[in-house]
Amino acid sequence: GPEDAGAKGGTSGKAAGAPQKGGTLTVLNNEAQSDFDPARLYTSGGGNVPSLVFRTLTTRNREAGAAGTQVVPDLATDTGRPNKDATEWTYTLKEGLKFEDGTAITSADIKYGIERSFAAELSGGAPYLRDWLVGGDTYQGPYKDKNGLASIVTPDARTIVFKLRKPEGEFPFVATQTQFAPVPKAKDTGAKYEEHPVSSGPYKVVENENDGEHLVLERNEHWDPKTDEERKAYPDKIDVKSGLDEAVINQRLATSSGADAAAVTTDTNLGPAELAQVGSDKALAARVGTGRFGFTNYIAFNPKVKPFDNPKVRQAVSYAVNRTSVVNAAGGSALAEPATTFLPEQKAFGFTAYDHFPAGKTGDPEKAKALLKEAGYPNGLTVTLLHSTAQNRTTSPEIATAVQEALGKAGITVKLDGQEPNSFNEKRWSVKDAPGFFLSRWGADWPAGGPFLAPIFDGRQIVTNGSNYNHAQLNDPAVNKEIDEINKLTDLKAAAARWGALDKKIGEQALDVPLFHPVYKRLVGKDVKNVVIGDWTGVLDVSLVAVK
Amino acid sequence: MTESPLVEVSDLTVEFEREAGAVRAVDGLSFTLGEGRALALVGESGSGKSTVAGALLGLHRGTGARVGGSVRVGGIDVASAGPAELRRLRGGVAAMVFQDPLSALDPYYAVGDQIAEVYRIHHPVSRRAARARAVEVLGRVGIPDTARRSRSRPHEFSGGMRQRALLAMALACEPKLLVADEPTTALDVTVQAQILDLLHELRRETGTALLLVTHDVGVAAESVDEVLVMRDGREVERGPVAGVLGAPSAPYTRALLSAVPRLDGPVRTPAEMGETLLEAADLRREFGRGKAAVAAVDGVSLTVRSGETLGVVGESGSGKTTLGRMLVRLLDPTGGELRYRGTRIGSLPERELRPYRRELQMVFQDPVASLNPRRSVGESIADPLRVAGERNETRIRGRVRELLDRVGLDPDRYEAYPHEFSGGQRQRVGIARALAAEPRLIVCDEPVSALDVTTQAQVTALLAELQAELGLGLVFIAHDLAVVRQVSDRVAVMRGGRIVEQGTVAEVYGAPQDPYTRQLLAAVPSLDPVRAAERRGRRQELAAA
Amino acid sequence: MTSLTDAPAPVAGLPATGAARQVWRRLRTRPAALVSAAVLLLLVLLALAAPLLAALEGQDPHTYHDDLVDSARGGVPYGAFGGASADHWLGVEPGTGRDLFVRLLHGARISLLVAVGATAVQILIGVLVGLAAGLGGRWLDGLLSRLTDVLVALPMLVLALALTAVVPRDFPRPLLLILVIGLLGWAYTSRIVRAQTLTLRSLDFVAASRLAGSGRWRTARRELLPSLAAPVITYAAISFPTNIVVEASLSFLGVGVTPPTPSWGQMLSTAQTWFRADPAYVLLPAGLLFVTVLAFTVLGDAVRTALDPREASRLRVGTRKESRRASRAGSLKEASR
Amino acid sequence: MTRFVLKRLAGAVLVLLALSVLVYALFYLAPGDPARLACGERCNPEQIAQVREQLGLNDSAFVQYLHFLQGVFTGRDYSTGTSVTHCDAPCLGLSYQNDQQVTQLVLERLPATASLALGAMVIWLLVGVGTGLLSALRRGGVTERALTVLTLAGTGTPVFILGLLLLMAVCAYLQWLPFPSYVPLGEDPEQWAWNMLLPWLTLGFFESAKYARLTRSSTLETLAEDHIRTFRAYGVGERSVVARHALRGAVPPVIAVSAVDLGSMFGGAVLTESLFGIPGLGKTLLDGVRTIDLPVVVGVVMVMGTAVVLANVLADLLYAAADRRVVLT
Ligand SMILES: Nc1ncnc2c1ncn2[C@@H]1O[C@H](COP(=O)(O)OP(=O)(O)OP(=O)(O)O)[C@@H](O)[C@H]1O
Ligand SMILES: Nc1ncnc2c1ncn2[C@@H]1O[C@H](COP(=O)(O)OP(=O)(O)OP(=O)(O)O)[C@@H](O)[C@H]1O
Ligand SMILES: [Mg+2]
Ligand SMILES: [Mg+2]
Repeated sequence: GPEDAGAKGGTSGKAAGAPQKGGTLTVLNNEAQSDFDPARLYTSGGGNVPSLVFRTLTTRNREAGAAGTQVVPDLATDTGRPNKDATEWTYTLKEGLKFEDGTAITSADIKYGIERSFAAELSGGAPYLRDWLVGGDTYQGPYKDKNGLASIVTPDARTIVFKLRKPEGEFPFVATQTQFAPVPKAKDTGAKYEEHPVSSGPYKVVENENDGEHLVLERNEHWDPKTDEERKAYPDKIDVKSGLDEAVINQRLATSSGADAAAVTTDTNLGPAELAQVGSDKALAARVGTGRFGFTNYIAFNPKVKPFDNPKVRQAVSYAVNRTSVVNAAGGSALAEPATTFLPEQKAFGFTAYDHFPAGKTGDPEKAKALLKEAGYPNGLTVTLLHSTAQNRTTSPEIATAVQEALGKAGITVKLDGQEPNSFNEKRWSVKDAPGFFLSRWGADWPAGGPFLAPIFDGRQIVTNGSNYNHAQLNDPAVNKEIDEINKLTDLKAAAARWGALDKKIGEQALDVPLFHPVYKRLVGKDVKNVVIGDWTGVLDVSLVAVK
Repeated sequence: MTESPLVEVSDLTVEFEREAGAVRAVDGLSFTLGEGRALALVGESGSGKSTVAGALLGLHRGTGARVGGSVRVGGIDVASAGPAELRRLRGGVAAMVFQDPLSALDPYYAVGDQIAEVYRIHHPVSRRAARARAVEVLGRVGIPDTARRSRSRPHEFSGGMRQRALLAMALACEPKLLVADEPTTALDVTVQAQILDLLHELRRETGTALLLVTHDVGVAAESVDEVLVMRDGREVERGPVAGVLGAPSAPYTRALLSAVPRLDGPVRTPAEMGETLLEAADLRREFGRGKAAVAAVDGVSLTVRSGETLGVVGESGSGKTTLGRMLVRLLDPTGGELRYRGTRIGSLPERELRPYRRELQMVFQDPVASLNPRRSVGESIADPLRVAGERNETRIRGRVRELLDRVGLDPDRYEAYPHEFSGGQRQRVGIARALAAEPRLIVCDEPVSALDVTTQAQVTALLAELQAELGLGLVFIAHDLAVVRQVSDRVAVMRGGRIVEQGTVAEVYGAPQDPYTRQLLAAVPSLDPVRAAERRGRRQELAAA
Repeated sequence: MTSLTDAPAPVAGLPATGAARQVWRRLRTRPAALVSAAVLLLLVLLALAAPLLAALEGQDPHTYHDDLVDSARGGVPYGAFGGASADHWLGVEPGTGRDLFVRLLHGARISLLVAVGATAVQILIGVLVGLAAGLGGRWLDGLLSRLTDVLVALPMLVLALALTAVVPRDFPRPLLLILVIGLLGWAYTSRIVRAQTLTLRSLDFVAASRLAGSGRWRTARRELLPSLAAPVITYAAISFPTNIVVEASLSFLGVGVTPPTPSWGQMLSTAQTWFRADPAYVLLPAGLLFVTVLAFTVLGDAVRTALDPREASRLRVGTRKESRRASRAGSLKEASR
Repeated sequence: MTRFVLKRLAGAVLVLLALSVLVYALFYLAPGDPARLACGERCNPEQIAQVREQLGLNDSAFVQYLHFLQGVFTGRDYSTGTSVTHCDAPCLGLSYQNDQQVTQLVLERLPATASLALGAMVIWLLVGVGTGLLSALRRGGVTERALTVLTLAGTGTPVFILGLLLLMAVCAYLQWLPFPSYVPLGEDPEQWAWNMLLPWLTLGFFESAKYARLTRSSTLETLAEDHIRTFRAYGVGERSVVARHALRGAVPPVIAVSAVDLGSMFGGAVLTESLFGIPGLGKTLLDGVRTIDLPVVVGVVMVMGTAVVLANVLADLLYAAADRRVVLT
């Protein structure tokens, strides 16, 4: 799904000793949790802080590394039972599940939660339910349509069945999203629900100030740890302070004095300057957690625009790119790894190594020049690169300049067109106005090839009057067909292998130039224990962290 | 061994650095002044009187002026005194009344507060006591309604009131030496007499010594024991007042004395009736709103014809300046009618007034405030010429030089700045500027009160000459009855915002109708020190009765 | 004193060259002012000669030197003092390895241009509006003062974003920055000028100028401007660094100069976090900015003083030091006689 | 005076109207589609259209502006789809991005900003005017040079660096203070002050150079006036002359500039607010601009406008009180 989804994730780090209950965990964040309605959250697996409050049918496995990419049951007893062609999925709720007010959680509450997410007023969630559920494309949500969505069936209080339009082997992943969190209809206050969402998880919201800028979570007494194998919920209280400057967050975590000793961040990376500093301080380095989230930053081409209609020109750019400068611009090798494939380097995605246009470490301008000559540009050419002015080190001016500099050596003069983030996004997501050459990025909605490749290369996902992510506007029947085939597989391993092969195949067309995959480096306070970083989010899991 | 005198000045030399080279303002002057004695420094404008006065208080220290010789006041060597000693000297031993009353007070504070502040420097008393003292001294210098007026800010005072306030400040400190630089220039004769009497009384009571700087020989005659006549920074003649004024030995002193206008001197032959220039009918001006309103001018009617001089006399604060400013429309009348050559200009907006502006000029009472400190005087004088559209730089300079020369200033001082001029010189710059506009009518607000008699004679002669030449109409505001008599065709006597008497010179001076006019005439100072003392006695008797 | 025949024509704005010459004469005697002027001149020359100096060093502002930075440690330059070497006199930029010396010089071009330009626009508009408000009738004053309020309350961010969206892309960025910063930043000057004007206009010399037939504009130019010069010059010297910083923040929001063109502001804002890892990177632009600011302030102060004719000689009681100097002068005089 | 204040308040209405028109106009010039942003990145066109309809973006700009005015003067009803909320006059609308009532939002954020602005003003007036006076008093001396360099260092260093350095020094190295986090005044005045101390210092120090220079310059200017001579000639000490008489002349420009600064700080201290995590209007404005949240932007600008106008009225009153020669009109 859209890149910011993952970018909102967190940290890792290590303090010795067995974790114990009690204490207050402080979360120091840059971005406020301004959306706290389960219908409006996009974040993979329910994000970090929301997953303390919302339980979903399935959830991510809270384990370090690759094991963390697995789906495990949460409210449900298993990860879902498909019918033969994976168009119908059935879940059974565990027993003894309760909301924060003590009322029992039923399958109707889950159905209602999902239905809410169809209301335009509560927009913001991922599009999968809309695209997959029968009737999802026309359903308007429970406020306008009192009859509800017929493709979600609740035969009894503990059973819920989903009927899909086409086979979707990765449905259990979707069931980790917060739209699958139960919402008691009686407590639904529409747009205001986010001020006090009803908790099904180990913590409940007791304070929500300034639109999510300051949150205080305390234990939900009705949460039964026996029903929840994933969340450990060590601290008694969680204090989320947002709206802080990134440099300040890192400084506070480094200093680790007072309440900050028991603090983590779920959204702030160490910056390059801070990394340089941490490198020379062993004690500090020990408190840095490293994680990888499936994410790719790349140069996108729009082959509808000259001269990028010419594959040779695109290849020339691929050869000319200097990934060393790009990686440096992204913060150096500790924060970014050079990429030659579109899929992230993780098994779960089906990563298959390839480098169709080997540019070496620093680019191959000679090869690029030769290709340009073949393409009919013996004297080089001038192009404009669209980038954003946001300081995110992904689509930002630093990256654009590094690309500009490298391409210059190959005789490609790059003019920079820096746009303020909104207009940048509107331009690159527009089928009509998208320029031929721009920076872009993509992050995983869940650790599998589907959500990574389909929105980018599936010709049927070209959106003409909304946000289009198929920048190359590739509509290749063979590719479309292969996507459909893989989606039918419920064997995720087999699926992964085929996603990898598909990626490699598409890569030959030079529709994009993968630049790098980000690495997360995050500090934790000195009293923080049980730092677990899974590959699903790439950041430490707040539900496992202890401060005692 | 005799005790050393209070003031001992020997071989004092003061030089000012100017762009064009140093100027020696005081050149080898020596004198002494004993305790309780009074000395007058008399001399023409620019002769260095104020500079000497400043030297007594060490005011030239740190200004870049070069001071040579020695000055001792009350046993303190002014040139080498330390800061604390210097502070004690200033105000404690010697207090100074400055020449330019408008600019000498802080515009932001109430007059009474300023006096109280200075008083508390030298007398460790409570704030309240100091305020009381301020009110008291203000009363002594004849400010009416003292308690209330002590809360006014300087701009709410008339010129004379400000001067009295400064005098009050000096008196408050009870110094051993009072240095008064032209303390009565802005005062009408009655108040002047009052002040001079006050000074006299003070000296008798407290034994304060007085250094009186004045160009008015009459004032000197009334108030001092000794006179020092200065010219070009040098002593011309020094001696007891009776001797110097009665039997001057230096030709310069003689010339000075003969130029003093007298009430029995010659009067002008009345001018022919020219065209009527200005006509005021029931002109009024109030300041403030509602209850606090004061009518500074309260229903004045007058006419001025071309070629004619209308003298306006009256006590300080009677509304002369306010009237004058309304006549040239610098102030908007709040009532009544004003016509200039038939056009009603009383309420014309600025734009429509523009064509008449240059024809109606004014010479301002306060020469300091009326000159821009940041512009050379030449430029200020050239302004009207440039406005008139003159572009030729050589011609402009030529004309300015001519004007400077005409008012008795060095034509080469085009580039000089106002602060480099003495009080009288600044006044003359103001006149030159008014003349540069080639006006038909000039309102002269105390144009000669800051000038010594010789320069005064020059200036009045100049005005008369111009008047004859150009048919100028003049409104001549002054408190010196003798000068007014000398220059005017008709005279208006003002009091409390009204004209109490108006008529030809012969009528007003010959047969004054209003008791106030008579009072004014009686207060004119006499040149003869003996007669002056007699008259003082008579005034005191009158007051006591 | 100038003789009549060779009297030069007056320069616009100044009463006469005589005055200008006097100001210069007073300035000349102040070493601090001369040093500051020299520093500023030098900076301008360095900025103008940036390409030449770059050629001398053998570098250019855009070439990356990936080999000079430690990628594993966030891109911090290898070596001491930000990687200063014979090839890179002041070291290189972290992350890119671009030559700092050349970037600083090139940055000076943009920063000085924008800051000086914006300050000039602010002062010009501010003085005009302030004078008009102070001298004009109630209506004009009300109107202009309200206009000032509107502009003070209008966030620069909003205007800058809107303008960059509307203005064509090939419109020179520095000029756009000058306009944005200039158009929104004149309120201070205009308030100061208005306040001073209100005080000054009650003085007799202004009345005298009215009598001379001068229109408001002429009075303003001839009588008020000289007195307003002091606060305005002071304020201009203060606005200058502020404008550099504003340029930096606008660069931050992507409406500053377009990369890879360097500017001090842009360098400062990227250097923000580097002050521990690579102090040179922060200190160089900050130091240059500081020197510039200092020079501007000292020069501004000197000009302000030199403009005041009373400053040279006046009845003023000096500080202890000055009085000592004066008495020394006095005794010297005596000795020489 | 009452008349003056009333007149100026009437003027304020005009200022606010002009401001809102201007912001609306600029909004329509600026790029970006708020509906798309409010909807979320993967909304489909129908959803976006619905959101657009709901936000009223389909009306012409003029009609939208009229609705805005209507809200301000009479209040408005908003349908959030799930329910209808009434927004009382003066209603600045609902945020596009999170459906909050802007009036409420802005009022919630106002105290933090006001705390910052007023506290910083106290600092810059104390430090700025103080150093300005001191350097006027010690003109040409070492003290004055040191002060000049110090204050200039404040101005020449952008707040984001200055503030960070302060934080590093005070909170990280010396650990004299914990890292600040905003505590409302009403909650705990002492904590409020401690936590605001660094932001105040940062902003105050940054601004104080300006005031120091202004004060120094106008003080020297006034010291050259004739009336100063009077007081010196009466033995009034140099310190007193400067503090009482010369300072008085320095007051008008300081008041004039303070008014502008104070006013604009009500929406302008973005960098300080985000560095210190103060939930104030500056950050709200920045977010509003970034997310094309017109009602929020207009709301903040309205508050700023009000602050500017009030600060100016106050400045003019103070000014007239300081200089009686000036007539309030
Ligand atoms: N600060 C100064 N700089 C240059 N020249 C000065 C300065 N002060 C006074 N002078 C010059 O010194 C001379 C004496 O001035 P001073 O003020 O002592 O005269 P004065 O006798 O008091 O005259 P008046 O009666 O007109 O006040 C004048 O020629 C004047 O121009
Ligand atoms: N701006 C003002 N505000 C309030 N009162 C004023 C103002 N100007 C003048 N007055 C008052 O008006 C009265 C007349 O003042 P004006 O200056 O006309 O007197 P004058 O006759 O010129 O006196 P002098 O001979 O002392 O100069 C005085 O009582 C004075 O206090
Ligand atoms: Mg004199
Ligand atoms: Mg008068």
